Amino acid sequence: MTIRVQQKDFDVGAELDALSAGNTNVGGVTSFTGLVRDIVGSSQSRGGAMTLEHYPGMTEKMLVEIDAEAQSRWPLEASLIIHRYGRLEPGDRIVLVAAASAHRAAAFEACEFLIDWLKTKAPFWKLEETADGEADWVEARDSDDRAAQRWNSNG
Amino acid sequence: MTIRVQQKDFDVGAELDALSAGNTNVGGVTSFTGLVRDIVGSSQSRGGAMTLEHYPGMTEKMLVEIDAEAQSRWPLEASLIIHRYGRLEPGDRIVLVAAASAHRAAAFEACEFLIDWLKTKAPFWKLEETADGEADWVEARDSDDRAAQRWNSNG
Amino acid sequence: MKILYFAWLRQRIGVGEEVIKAPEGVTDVRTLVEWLRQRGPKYTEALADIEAFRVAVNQEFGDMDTVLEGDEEIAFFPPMTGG
Amino acid sequence: MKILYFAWLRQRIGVGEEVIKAPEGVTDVRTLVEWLRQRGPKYTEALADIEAFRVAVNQEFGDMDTVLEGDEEIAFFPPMTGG
Repeated sequence: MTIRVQQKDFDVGAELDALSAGNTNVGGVTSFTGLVRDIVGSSQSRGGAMTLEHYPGMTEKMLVEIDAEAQSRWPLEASLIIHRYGRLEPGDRIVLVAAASAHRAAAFEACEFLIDWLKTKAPFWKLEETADGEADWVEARDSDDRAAQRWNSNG
Repeated sequence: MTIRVQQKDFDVGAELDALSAGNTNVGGVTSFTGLVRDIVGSSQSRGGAMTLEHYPGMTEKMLVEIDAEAQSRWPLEASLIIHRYGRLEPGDRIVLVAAASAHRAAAFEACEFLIDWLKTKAPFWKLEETADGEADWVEARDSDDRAAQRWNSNG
Repeated sequence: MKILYFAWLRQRIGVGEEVIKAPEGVTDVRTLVEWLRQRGPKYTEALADIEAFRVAVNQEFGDMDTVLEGDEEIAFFPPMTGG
Repeated sequence: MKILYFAWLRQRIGVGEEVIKAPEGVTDVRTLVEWLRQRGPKYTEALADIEAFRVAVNQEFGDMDTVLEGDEEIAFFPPMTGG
């Protein structure tokens, strides 16, 4: 497993390559990359950037716990969570989660589990810059809670 | 959408970057990379390589149809299917499918749909080299049929 | 009529592609398969079990009842194992 | 006892971190919150609705009933919005 919380960007291709490097038990790697959206020209446009704040120490601890839970639920050969913090522009990468397994069903399920749990359990908060020069804290979404809970119990 | 059937390897990072380049409607990109497995030292070890044969013309046509079906089922900003043919060694990439959407649920579902349908509908066949110097055609798996059929109808 | 064979069907029949002129009685995939089987033991063996192979007509999946006009591209192959 | 505030709780209270010595009556998160609210209008406002924030004790999620000994690191923050 690889867990990283960092300000700088990451190289998706290199990170995914590293998951299966030298391990020919890996039959499939599923990844999810989260990006900063900006619906330009629509009523939802916020014109811009956001700043991601987190709780250093607890963040890493929770990510390790989430990863360990995934490892216990699926037969994974490797897993990866990288999450950025600080100010990010539209189109910037925020997060990368990935799971490598012998078979694809495990890789898909574990990858989706990682991002679903991360969304509701890792202490990150988004402050979005609005068109009028203000900034709003993004509100948590019920849909994210439901997505996390469908992985049952402990959820 | 991008559909490619090729002998040469591909650059996962560059391909995934291209899916969201210049499109800040994309909130998430889900990808699946399939690799040649070789369970070295186990009873399942085949010692090696495989050769992927396909039906030029029909392959591209089926991949376009599978991609169009995904586009009709989910609100995708972009999608990608790259499949290699020819001789591949353990650890080599075989296939990359990816889906980009505003929201992650659509990206995950569409990505899994692409690989599930590709497995049972795109005319590729694997010839595996065995330890004794022979070669066996890989048999289709019921689990792949079930995975494809769970996307219902047309399946 | 162009006929293609892939994977083990190609290997058993010994040819990947052939152009044939089928007799008048060949009006659908079923009668084509029956006619092909009579062309020799390799064909008989490769096409013995209709559950073991798939057919495509003009690059679309077909079945034993797919009607043939005579100028199609017809392909026989095992269940797919890509991905 | 070290107390951390994140996101809008930090902004409303005006401080991200403070070390306090809570009085004897503070034995769990609930009594800590009640005591903090009495420290001024910013605290009262930020901590008014216990449904609006989450709490972690020594970097593990807790709730209003989590027992406190006095030497913990306690963090208050809104529901998470990472990923």
